[in-house]
Amino acid sequence: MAEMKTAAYICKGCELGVRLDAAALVKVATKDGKMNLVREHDFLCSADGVAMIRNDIDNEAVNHVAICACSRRAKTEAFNFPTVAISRGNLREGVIWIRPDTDEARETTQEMAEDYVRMACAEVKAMKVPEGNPNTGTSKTLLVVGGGMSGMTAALESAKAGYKVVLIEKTGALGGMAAKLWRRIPNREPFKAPMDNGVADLVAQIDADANIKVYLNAVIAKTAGAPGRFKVDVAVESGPTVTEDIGAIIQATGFTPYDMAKLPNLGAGQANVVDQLGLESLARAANGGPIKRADGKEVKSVVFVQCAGQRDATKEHLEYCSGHCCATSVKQAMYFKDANPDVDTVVLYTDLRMPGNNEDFYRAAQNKGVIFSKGAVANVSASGNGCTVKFKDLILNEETSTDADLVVLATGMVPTTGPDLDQLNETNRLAEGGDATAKEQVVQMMSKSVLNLDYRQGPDVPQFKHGFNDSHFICFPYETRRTAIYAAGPVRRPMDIAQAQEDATGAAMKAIQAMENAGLGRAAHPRSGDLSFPTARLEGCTQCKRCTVECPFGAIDEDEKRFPLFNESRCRRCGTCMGACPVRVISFENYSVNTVGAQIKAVDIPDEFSEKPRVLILACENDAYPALDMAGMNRNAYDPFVRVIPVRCLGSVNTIWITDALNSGYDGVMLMGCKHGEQYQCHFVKGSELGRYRMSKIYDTLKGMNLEEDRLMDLEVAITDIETLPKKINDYAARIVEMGMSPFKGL
Amino acid sequence: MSDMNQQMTTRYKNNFLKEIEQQAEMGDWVKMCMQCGVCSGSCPTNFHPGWAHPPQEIFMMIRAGKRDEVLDSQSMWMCTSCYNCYVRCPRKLPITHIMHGIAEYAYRLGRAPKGQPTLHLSKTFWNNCTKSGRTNEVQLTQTLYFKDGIVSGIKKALVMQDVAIGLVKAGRLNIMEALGGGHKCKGAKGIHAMLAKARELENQRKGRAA
Amino acid sequence: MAKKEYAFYPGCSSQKGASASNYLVSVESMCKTLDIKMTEIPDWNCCAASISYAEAGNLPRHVLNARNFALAADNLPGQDIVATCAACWLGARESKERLEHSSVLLEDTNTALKEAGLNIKVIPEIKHMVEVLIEDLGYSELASHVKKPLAGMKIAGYVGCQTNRPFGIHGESFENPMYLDKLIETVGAEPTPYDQKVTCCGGALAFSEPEKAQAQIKDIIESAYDSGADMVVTPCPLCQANVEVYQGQINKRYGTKFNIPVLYYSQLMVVAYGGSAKDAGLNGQVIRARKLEDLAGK
Amino acid sequence: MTSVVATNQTILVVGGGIAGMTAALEAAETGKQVVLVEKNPYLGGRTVQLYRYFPKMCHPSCGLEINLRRLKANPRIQVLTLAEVTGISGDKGNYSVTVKLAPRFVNENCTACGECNKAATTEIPDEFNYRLGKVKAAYLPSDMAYPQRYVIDPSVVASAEGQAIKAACKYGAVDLDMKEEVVTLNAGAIVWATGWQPYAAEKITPYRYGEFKNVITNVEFERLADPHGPTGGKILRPSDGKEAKNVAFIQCAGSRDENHLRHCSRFCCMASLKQTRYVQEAFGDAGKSTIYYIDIRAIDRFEDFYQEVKANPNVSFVRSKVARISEDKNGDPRLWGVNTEGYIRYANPHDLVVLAVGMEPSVKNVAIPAEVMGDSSGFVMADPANAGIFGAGCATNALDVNRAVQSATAAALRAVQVVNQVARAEA
Repeated sequence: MAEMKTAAYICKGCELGVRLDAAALVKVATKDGKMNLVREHDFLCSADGVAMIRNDIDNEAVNHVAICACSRRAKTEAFNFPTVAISRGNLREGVIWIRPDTDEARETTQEMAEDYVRMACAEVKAMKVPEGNPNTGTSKTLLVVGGGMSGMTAALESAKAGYKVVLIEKTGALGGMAAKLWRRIPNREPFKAPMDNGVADLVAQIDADANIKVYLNAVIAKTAGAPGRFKVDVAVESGPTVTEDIGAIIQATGFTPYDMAKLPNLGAGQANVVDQLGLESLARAANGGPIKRADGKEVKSVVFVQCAGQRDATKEHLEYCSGHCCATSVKQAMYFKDANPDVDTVVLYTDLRMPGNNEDFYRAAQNKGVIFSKGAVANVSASGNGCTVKFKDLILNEETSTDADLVVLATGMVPTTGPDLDQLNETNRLAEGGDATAKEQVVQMMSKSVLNLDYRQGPDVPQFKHGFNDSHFICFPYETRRTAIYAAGPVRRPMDIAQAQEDATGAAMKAIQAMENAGLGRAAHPRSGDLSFPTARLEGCTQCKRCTVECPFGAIDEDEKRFPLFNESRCRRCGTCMGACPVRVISFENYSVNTVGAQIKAVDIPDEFSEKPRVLILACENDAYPALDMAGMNRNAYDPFVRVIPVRCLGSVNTIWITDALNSGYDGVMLMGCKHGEQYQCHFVKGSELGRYRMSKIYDTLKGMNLEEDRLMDLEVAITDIETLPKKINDYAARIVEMGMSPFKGL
Repeated sequence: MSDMNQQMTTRYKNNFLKEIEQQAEMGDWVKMCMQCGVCSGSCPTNFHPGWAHPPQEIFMMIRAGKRDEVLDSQSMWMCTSCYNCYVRCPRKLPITHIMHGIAEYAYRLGRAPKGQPTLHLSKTFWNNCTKSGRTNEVQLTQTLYFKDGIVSGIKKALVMQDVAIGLVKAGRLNIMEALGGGHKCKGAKGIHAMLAKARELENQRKGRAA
Repeated sequence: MAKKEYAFYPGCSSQKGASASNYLVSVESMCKTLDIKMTEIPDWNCCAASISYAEAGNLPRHVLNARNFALAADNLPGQDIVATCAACWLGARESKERLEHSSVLLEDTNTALKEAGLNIKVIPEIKHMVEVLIEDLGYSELASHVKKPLAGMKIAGYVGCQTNRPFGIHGESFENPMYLDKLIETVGAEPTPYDQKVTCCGGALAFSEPEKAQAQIKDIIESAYDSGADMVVTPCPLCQANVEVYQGQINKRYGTKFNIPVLYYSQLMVVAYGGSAKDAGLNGQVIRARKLEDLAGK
Repeated sequence: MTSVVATNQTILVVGGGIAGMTAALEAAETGKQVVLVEKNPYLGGRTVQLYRYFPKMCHPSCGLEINLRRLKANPRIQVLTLAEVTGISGDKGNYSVTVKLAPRFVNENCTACGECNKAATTEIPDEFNYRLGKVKAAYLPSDMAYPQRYVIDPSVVASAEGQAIKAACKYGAVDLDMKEEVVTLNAGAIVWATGWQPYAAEKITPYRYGEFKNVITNVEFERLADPHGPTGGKILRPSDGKEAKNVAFIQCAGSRDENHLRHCSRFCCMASLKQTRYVQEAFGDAGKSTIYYIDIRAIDRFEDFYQEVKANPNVSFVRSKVARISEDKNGDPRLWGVNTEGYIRYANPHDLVVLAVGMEPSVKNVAIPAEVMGDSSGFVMADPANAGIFGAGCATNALDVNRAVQSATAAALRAVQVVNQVARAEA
């Protein structure tokens, strides 16, 4: 490895040269920063400035570069030197733009800038250029779990892109729920009539595709490894278990209809009440002719009860809406009308949900004579040779009823996601404590596992709400918490076939991408392309397991000796493990306890009589840091005594940084991270939550140091807090003044 | 028509809806209503004493099979033909015409409320204008006032006296019309013949007895 | 030769001595100024208006209008039919639209027309007088004849329903049509902003449901007063009559003191074009339009 | 001259909103070369003009920050802003595309220091804020704008002001001689992600948008609520700047309406539910919202959000399509209609009316090849023959952000399939 040669560049453009004493900054970089080479430039991001840096790299063997100019978020195209370690001293957005241009402010502004130069120099010296995860996998085969519409689509779309696919299906045939449908909701114009379910066509395409290997009557016995190098044991009924080398996984295990037996009010158990799937089987039996009930009587009148056991505010049944059922009932009402226009069909709904072009489908059903009535159904009872549906007609504002030969309940979707990991882990804990019932429950729960992941953190993908595998990211809907494992179709979120096929295609894209990046040793979203990866100095490890427990992505297992075993390609590079480690043995090449710690130490701490306190801000780089930047762009001034260090995630904040800072005479520490909890905004899902939990423990330490609790301030920050954040910083600075200077200064 | 009055309807079944579709002018649009209520909110008379059932509710009542309530209702007769509902309906239902169609059908069945003033006006107007081919405004007004008998007619005429005097003064009420003078079509006979034929054809198309 | 020629369909209310005879008078003098030749459709008949729906049913109403189409096409070939009455225009246009969209209806109509010795092949275009003014002549042409601008007069343009919905004047919105305001400006008066511009006057229900209709008329007049208008102008005989003649009754019912003149656009134009009060039919007002009379007398 | 490196294995993405950015990033992060073409001077499209997202109430700029970081870190994407596709010829696997580039009058030397803005005097309507406010003729469209480069409005280029602006820039970034350019580039596959327009509210005449100042649209309301919007995040009504504490939301303004848009625009129910939270946030219990609706379409787990809003006593629901709006003398819009649940007439005054206008697919003036099939509403349809042009996001359907991203990810794979085939054929 080449010897470290450092260089610092001080930019004088954008008024930096006017507002700051550049010569003094050069001196700081040379003397305090101990940089081998220090240069200033009038316009560093210009072609000329960039050429100067490029020349130093190419001809002067400079390989560690501290650019002291604008924010790391600005001018990224210009300052793009991928082969060297780079730090950015934020003198523009972080200093001159948040300080007034006055004589009184000049001194503190200059001090601020000098500290940022010191910090940039310190950081870059602690950094290495990441070389990429060497532990890459080479498999480019996609595993699709579930042979329904979503699974078949994912398989075919991946194969079309040139990838090999292993498709496993629990039952003896492909097709899933869609195969049980007589017809499906139309997905293209004119949206007027039900269309062929499309299963036979997809099955034929799969049969004809040499890239797709299908296992029927098969389940996953075990999934070990990591993206690019999964080993998946496929257990085939009455056959040997086969192990497949897999690059990425799509879980498309679909749904089961909500059990209508739980709806006695709505006629569960009555012969003439069916759920939507039940009606599909009657329609298939009718084969386009008049639909007959189980007892053979031709149905002359039918009532559809929407939201049966769904949208249930009492939480006794499903709380959510399954999205497809309005259109499904419309479709099913058309089965009747198309076979015999004289059949009376009534759809009782409270909100008819036919988004997009489905509105045309709704109109088409009305045109065929389907009656839609906004009604809240009270109950369905057997009467005569059929049923009586009692309901409140919300338009006519009266309690009423109607009779029908058959009642169809729109019951909604229950995802087949496998056991809930939080519940499983809790039960596991009880079982390990010797609880016999818990032991049985664990066995029971494990039997429902879909993926049987051989992961320290449990056998399946964590669930979000209502048991679905959704991500809760609006901008990034596919991001599960298990790298290279994506959910598609109704297991991810309630949806109809058209959406499930679109979803499956998108999931296939993500899975292919994950395999490609795993092969190159690169991170997946949100730090896609990042070549850094965590390593642990195991000789210092105390086997406390905090890293393995806390990793939001289940990347870390334990080896036979109970040391943490990093599966780099499962890792998303958030640094939560690094933050969690009490003995600080985990680090990334370009982000470590040291890169941050060195910056903390580099700040010049004036003595207690200077009336110049110092506040350390550790700011999440995704939201808080951009908010501070934009505060600068808007010239929203804030206190000159703060020093800001961006962190990958609050989860990566190691408590040592805080205690070191306070010990070395900082007067306060502010943490700025994203919202956590159910509506979390943390891009590492649990990162900010774990970070905060960790910080909550530090108050005891403060007490031990005889420091006020307020010396540490934890702020929830959103990227839009451009006006409020400077105010909060100033308030905190005022609070520090109130408390007085830290007693640790100069110790 | 009497057989139609014997029709039984069942709640939330299609039979009354189908009857309206076949018999009422533009009745085949009733099923297309999505119950947004824009017609009800657009009706000008709705905000003054108001109707019992605005259009969208009438449509729901038809779909719910409330045959008696619909046919006996005063509501359709409140339409001023202002076409507000018609132009605002998001489903492009010709609501003005549907309301007229339902009212007309109720009348044909003999179900329209007794003494319904708008129905009376409609009859009077049609008979007046088809008699000679052109409206005789004075006779029309007189007929209207005296529909409930002479005493009531005189009372109404007294109330309206100032209106009438104003018009006479302004030369806009032709006293000659009262005496059977005024404007007439030369081809009144032909008009009568063609209207009789039209009525016959319409009854045929709707399967009604002449 | 006249600049434009049309088949004129005056309608029952615009005949001599009828309730809108003043409209007819003013239209005639207006057309003279504008060099528009209007030839009455020989032996035209009533349009049946909207209100006949219950007694007439469907086909008879269309047949009645179809008779006028046939008479116009036979006697005044190639000429568009022009109605001055909103109800006549709407009734005729509705029939034209229905007949052109339903071959069954057209066939039945011709079967019936045969009884009167008539038959329709082509249905002429049907225009309201306002359309002739705006679309065939244009505002600038209309303005070019103004001799006495109605300076200082504030006028509420009351568009009402049937020239506005469901067909309306091309390019105008149903909710806030501007053509009357533009005509008012064209003759040099000031249109007042006026939020009951398209409220229904009650139409024929002024006879059968006078309380409901008068409540609406009250809103219309109140709003015209609120806007500062000296007078109201309308394109429709029924609107004109309803809004004008019931003011006394409304005053009794509601204790108001309404006394606002209600005119036709054509009356404004005749005065602006230098016509006399008589030419403009101003003697036909139940509530005299003094300001206009004064100007016409100058 | 702008130079673009592209081959028949390049994926062209048209439209740089959330769908276009997603398609571009997903393809590029799979190793493909991408050219991303955007009409605006910045990326992000309509999502960045939103204040918050439903149902999390998080901020679109947060996701944009991540996407921009992905973009900055990815050398495989070339971004062309102020660019519009004007023609496509050729076939799947080998398209030739012409792109018209409007001049920005600012080159890559720009450091976003803002000196040009200080020199400018003319004010132009602020498009980013839906013209609710004004910006100087030398402007950065938003704080999150990428490329982070100022734009000079053509109206001042030839003036003395233009010269002053040029003189103010110390870095030679202002180039007043910049001309419109047309570049031709090669592409193997094309993703069409041109997004949507808010339906033109003035066409819904009973609601008098454009005539009554206190009738605004849902997209405009986003800007009012945003601290970086024209009112600094205060919900003030346009007529008199009064706090709008009593806000009406009219659903299906233009959607589900055969006089306007036939389709349901899907997102507007959730958007209004979300916006009731802005009112609550701004005024607490003094803030009242009323939603006038036909059906609340809070599909799948969005139902949770609906139930939450429904439980808020400061939010009322009236099942009614509002018939018309009038204006009281004090400027209050008054809503007229009938609550269809039980036939209850209302004539309710509000401080402000928000029209939940729907989505109209962006109008394309481009002679795109027949392979791009549009349905009768103008949405790009899935192509069964699998040619090389694919729709993504709201160009294909009325979608919320989440579903637009899902759609764009799928479109990226379809494009990848094509260029992979090209690569295999050429290998």
